[in-house]
Amino acid sequence: GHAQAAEKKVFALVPKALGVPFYADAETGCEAEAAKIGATCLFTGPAQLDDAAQISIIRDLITRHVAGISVAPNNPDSIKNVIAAALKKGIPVITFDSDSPTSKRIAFVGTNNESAGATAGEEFAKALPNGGTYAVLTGGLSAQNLNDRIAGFKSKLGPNFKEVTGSPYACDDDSNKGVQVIQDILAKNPKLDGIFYSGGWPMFAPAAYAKALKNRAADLKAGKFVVVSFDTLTPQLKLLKEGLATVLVGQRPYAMGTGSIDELNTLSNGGTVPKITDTGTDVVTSANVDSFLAKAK
Amino acid sequence: MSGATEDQGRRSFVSRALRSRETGIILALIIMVIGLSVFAPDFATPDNFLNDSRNFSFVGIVVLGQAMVMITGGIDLSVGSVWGLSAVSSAALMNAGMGTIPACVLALLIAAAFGLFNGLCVTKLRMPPFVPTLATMSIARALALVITRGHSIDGFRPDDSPFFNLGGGAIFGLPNPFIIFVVLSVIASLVLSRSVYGRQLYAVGGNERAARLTGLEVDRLKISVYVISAVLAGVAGIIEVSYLSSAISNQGLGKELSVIAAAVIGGTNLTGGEGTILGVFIGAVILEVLRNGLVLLGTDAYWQGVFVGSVIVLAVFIDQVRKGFWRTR
Amino acid sequence: MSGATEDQGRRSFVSRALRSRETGIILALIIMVIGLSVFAPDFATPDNFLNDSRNFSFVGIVVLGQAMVMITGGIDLSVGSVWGLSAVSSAALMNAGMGTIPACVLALLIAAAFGLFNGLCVTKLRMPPFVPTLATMSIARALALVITRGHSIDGFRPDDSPFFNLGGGAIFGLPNPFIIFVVLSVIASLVLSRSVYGRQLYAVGGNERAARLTGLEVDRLKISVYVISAVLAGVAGIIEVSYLSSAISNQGLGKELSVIAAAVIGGTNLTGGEGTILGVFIGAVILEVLRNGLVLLGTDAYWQGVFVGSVIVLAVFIDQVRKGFWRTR
Amino acid sequence: MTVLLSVQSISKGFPGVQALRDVTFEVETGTVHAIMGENGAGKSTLMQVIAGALKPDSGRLIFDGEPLTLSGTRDAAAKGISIVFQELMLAGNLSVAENVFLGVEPRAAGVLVARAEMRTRTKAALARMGIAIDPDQRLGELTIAQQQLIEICKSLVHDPRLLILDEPTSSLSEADALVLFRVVHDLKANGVTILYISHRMREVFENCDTVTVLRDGRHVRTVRLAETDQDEVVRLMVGRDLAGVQRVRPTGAERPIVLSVRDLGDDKRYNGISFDLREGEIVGLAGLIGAGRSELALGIFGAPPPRHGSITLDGKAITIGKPGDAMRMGIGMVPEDRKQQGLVLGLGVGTNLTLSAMGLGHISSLGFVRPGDESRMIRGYVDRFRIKTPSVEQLVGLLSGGNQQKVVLAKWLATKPRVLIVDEPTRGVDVGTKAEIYTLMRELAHDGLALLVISSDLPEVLTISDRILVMRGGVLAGEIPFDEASEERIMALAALEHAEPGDPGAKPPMTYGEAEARS
Ligand SMILES: Nc1ncnc2c1ncn2[C@@H]1O[C@H](COP(=O)(O)OP(=O)(O)OP(=O)(O)O)[C@@H](O)[C@H]1O
Ligand SMILES: Nc1ncnc2c1ncn2[C@@H]1O[C@H](COP(=O)(O)OP(=O)(O)OP(=O)(O)O)[C@@H](O)[C@H]1O
Ligand SMILES: [Mg+2]
Ligand SMILES: [Mg+2]
Repeated sequence: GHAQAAEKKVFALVPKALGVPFYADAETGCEAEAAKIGATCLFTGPAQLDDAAQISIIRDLITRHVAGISVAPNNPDSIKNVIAAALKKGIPVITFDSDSPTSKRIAFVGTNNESAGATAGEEFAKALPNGGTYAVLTGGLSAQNLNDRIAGFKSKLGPNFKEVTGSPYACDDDSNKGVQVIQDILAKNPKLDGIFYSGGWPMFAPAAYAKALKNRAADLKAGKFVVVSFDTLTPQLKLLKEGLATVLVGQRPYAMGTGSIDELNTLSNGGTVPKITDTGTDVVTSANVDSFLAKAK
Repeated sequence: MSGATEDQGRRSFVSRALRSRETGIILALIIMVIGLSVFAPDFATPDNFLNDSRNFSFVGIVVLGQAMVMITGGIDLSVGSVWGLSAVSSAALMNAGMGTIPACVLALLIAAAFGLFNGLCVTKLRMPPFVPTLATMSIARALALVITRGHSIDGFRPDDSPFFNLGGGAIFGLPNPFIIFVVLSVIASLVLSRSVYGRQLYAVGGNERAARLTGLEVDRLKISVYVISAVLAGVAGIIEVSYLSSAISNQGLGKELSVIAAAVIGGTNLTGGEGTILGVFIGAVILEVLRNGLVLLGTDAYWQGVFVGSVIVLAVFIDQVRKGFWRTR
Repeated sequence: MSGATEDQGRRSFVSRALRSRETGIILALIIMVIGLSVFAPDFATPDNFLNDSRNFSFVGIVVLGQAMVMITGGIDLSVGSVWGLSAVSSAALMNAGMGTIPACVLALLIAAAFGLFNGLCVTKLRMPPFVPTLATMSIARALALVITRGHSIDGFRPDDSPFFNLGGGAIFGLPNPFIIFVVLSVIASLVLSRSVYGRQLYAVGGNERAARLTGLEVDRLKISVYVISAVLAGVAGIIEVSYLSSAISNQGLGKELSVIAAAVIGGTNLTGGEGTILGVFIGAVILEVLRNGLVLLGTDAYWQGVFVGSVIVLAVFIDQVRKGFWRTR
Repeated sequence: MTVLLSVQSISKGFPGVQALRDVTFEVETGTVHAIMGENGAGKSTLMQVIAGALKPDSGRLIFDGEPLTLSGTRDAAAKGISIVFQELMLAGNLSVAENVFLGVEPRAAGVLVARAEMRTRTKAALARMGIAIDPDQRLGELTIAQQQLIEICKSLVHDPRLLILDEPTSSLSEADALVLFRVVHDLKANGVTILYISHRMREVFENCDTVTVLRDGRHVRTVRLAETDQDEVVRLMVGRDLAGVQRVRPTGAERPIVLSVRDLGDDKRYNGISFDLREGEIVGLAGLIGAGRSELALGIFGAPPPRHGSITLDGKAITIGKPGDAMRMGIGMVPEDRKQQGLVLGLGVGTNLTLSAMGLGHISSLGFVRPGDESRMIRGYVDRFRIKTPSVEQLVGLLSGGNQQKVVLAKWLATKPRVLIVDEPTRGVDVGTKAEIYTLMRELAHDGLALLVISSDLPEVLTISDRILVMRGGVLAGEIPFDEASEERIMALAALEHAEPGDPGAKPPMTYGEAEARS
């Protein structure tokens, strides 16, 4: 309420959906930073990837007169109206993780998914200089951020790369199903040259993942088979170290959380912030994996 | 449901109200509203109520059809997916250059086709309603994906197109979706309580065999409710597209559960023959007020599912208590 | 279901097999397997079969409990969420330093508590099973979120812990989850077809009032199936954690629909009194073979939902045809 | 004679209804003790109290000299009291043997069902009753009559000392009832005491020793049947003298034929059926259970339509594909099972009453009900049929059987039919209401309605019919004109060569005379 707002500012961080580890990291960053500046981080979002539900929540936050909102829009277009509505009420709105460039949002904090995807694509093309066949594993076929990553990824692949039929394969953000799909992909395409995961799901199940790749593990270690995955969570780092992935490309959700709070705080105090803040991308290979593992501990 | 009898058994208003099916949940709603007004100062503001009224309208419109299906003893799991499919197909058609009205009509016809399929499976092939509607739930969602191939569809109409008024506009300050919901509710309520068709639906749900032997066209009645349910899901999808000014394949995802929850909270019986529009209307409102209230109260987002679940059980419990279930054992 | 009669009406094996409930879907499965072996050369390989056998085991274990619930005329929507909750809580408990066995037992007890709640609501409060299980579906998922706060839990056991054998290991080359599934299926099948308890479940589903007045402990029987269903969902969750060596709050998300689909494909009747373990076993296998087959055939990912939906309708249709539904109208 | 059961001041109330008030009487050992009373008099409630299915509000039971407190039906069965409820209490999805032993399954290894033992014991029990049914057969595949016998068999498994039979014959034809009485007398000879409820006066006088009459939940009198007569029992039940319904000779004037049926058949249950129905005529259709009468009636009504034959209405050939067609052409049908087929129990009296008329547009315009016309129609029929209900909104399921039957009749008359087929019009209906229904049907015929009345109750067919058709094994066995009608004639036609080989539960062949001689 109003009274609270006078004492302690409430900044809202609205993810695309609850229960996604990526946003959980952003929440951690948000809370740490909020504690530092004496504000409150209100982390709330739709239970499922649902743009209408996300809009409803933002409207509720406007009603609550929060001091600022940072949102990862499920849909860059449908979010426009509610962003405008918030600004009209004097509530600063910025976007994080995924942007809505045509909206009136004041700033964006994060790595653009498409450009992060492009980074992954570059790494993939680098690892397979002669091109080859590849498959894409994704979470949900309709998730905009994942589709952006895939689009960015493909934009860096030359004409000598060929996507197998049936790709992209969806695993519904389910690790178990992700492993199953990898088994199926490899059974169908034993000569496959590489796989791109638009998120780290199969690697969150390290033991099962290792088993699924057992026929190609040697090729993988020899560089004849390439795996590029999004995210840089600890189990993934360990797998990379064991040679079960070639490159990991990670965004920095924690930095997105801290950055969101900082910018909202500045804005609510009448300051200005840069239009776009790049939180950067981590590219992990066997060369630098140890330093990341050390940080993760 | 039954006609008034002037001459006998004229009960006092109070006792009639207490006897009514909806008392329990209206009471639950009132308690919620009072509680929220006290603990969340922003709750009882005109702006917030207007927001709420728009938000519950989407699920509300769909719940009207679901209630009719449930009254005949069925269930329609496909509403969420049909909602998504008609959202996506209307946008895609407009995107392809079709006029607003033809595009929407075509999208609704597609929805109706799904309803027809469900109805035919339930009647002619005598499948339990769970089966075909579970299948069309999967099929319609997949088709929405096929149409969009995962991308969102936008920019299909100029920004000032009157189409966007349907979901985004307001009349006399009331959001259009809400007005549409209320109008549809009034019509549905009249149809269910006053029309021959509505009465026959209750009979089908109450005792299908007797209804058949009473000369009712049971199959046709059942097919009709699945079509109505699908079309209303389609209407919700199109209004949502207009509101969001963009369409994405996972619109309406999982909404079948909200819709069924609203119907159940509203006192609709899953075994058929019981349910009123007033009830499901309140059911839809309760779900939204709850969601809205939890955010306004600043409840931990992760805990919200616990409250939603508890309210579902509680609302039904209050209803059971009103019916005096414990006495008739 | 009926035992052999030695003295009279000894039917030939063929006619008996044709009469059996499962013929329709076994046929459907055989057609699928043959079709896939021809069109997807990688399908009929030992490796692929072993993979499949692990994959369908998770849903399969849960479907055993769901079948028992359905036989009594109920439905359990909460299995997917309970699956997730027990996955997450077992991992969290181990992470907190608890021993493997106490942690798993405690997680299963939590699952059982949810089943008990469902059962009590259905029996003592006489709610339609949809209501409490829809509520616990929401509550258990929320609690899983609360426990993890969205993060994944891993590193809770040293990599060489025997715990990981449960889901990841194999005996005689057969994956452990499959072995567990088969063993549980055999037990469930014996219980349902041979034990007093099992036969009484069928009686409850066939005519609850009769069962009650014949002195069966109907409430206790019903509560027990909800508990069993929840515990089996918990078992699936724990085995999955062992297999994945990590836990995340959305494990088992939406699995209730796969589980119900498998049960329905397997010929379990949603109105109670009918269903066999052999049937639901095949139902679970069909769903996985379908998923696996579509990938191996290189089907466009966007279209897969269409095939899954069609197969559900088709499998039930074949079953209806076998039962000769058109004759008894 | 010693007293087996003493009922002392039992009272039991339901919300809004006091079903039993201070009921006191005694049952002697080794007798067949009838309980009679109008619909809703409290007979079933009393029986359920005695069998432990309901707890009395006050009063007590003395069984065999000991005060009896029951925790449930299982407890009662253990103490020697078994009950066959008014409705069938069987699970159609289980086998015969499983139903018989439900709740008391013989066990192997403590938890498993000893199936072989169960099968042999079931077979023995069935054989003792003289019925040959495969214990492994699915119960749902049996006829109602066979299920009724299974129900009794189930109650005998406990070796009861007191067996309660609540209207066991209401869905049985006379011949099937005779099988049941044979069992009853066997049991009596073995020292079992039987409490027997029926609305069929003659049955009670032929088979019982004592009768207890209840009225409005009160005990009226317990009297030895040898010391009373039918009129007095009726008086005790109804509380006044009841004018018996007399046979009325048809006028003999040749009225025009309304419905004419030629060579109707469905290849299974009935074949080659031809008859005419004239305006203002009541034609009885008699036969044993399973003779195919109900199937024929449903066939004429289009549910499902017959495979062969033709139907002519008012001289015009018609095709009826579904009940809706029949309804629109002026044919109505009151089905035999009012709860399953006739009424929507969860809806109100008024709503049920107008349900079929509504479909014809009698009380609606543009698809919407005209509330004034509707309540006028409801009131009209409630008054004319003297339907006893607290309000027209009362759920029809809460009415007594007789009043429910009247609602179904009224529902069909509201469609203003030319032809009305009535299947078992008085099943489970008390004597007073029975008389009212007969009078009603007479009035309707007088007004020109053509009625086909199917009944398994011989006195009923005789009383009501202008002429009688008799079916046997799916074909018309003959027609009996008014003057030649007698029970013997009917049974002679109906029971000849009764058992067909195809009938799954064919009972030992037994003609009416044979069975009577045995009883
Ligand atoms: N479970 C119940 N709840 C409410 N009222 C009941 C219940 N069971 C019976 N009654 C009422 O109690 C009264 C006595 O019913 P009961 O079934 O004992 O009558 P009956 O003599 O057996 O009638 P019938 O000849 O029709 O079987 C009736 O008015 C009936 O409506
Ligand atoms: N769907 C069915 N499946 C199997 N048997 C059936 C079916 N319908 C009817 N029957 C049996 O067919 C026979 C003829 O039934 P029908 O009801 O026409 O006889 P009925 O003379 O009217 O007897 P009732 O006095 O019971 O009404 C009976 O044995 C009945 O149980
Ligand atoms: Mg009775
Ligand atoms: Mg009959």
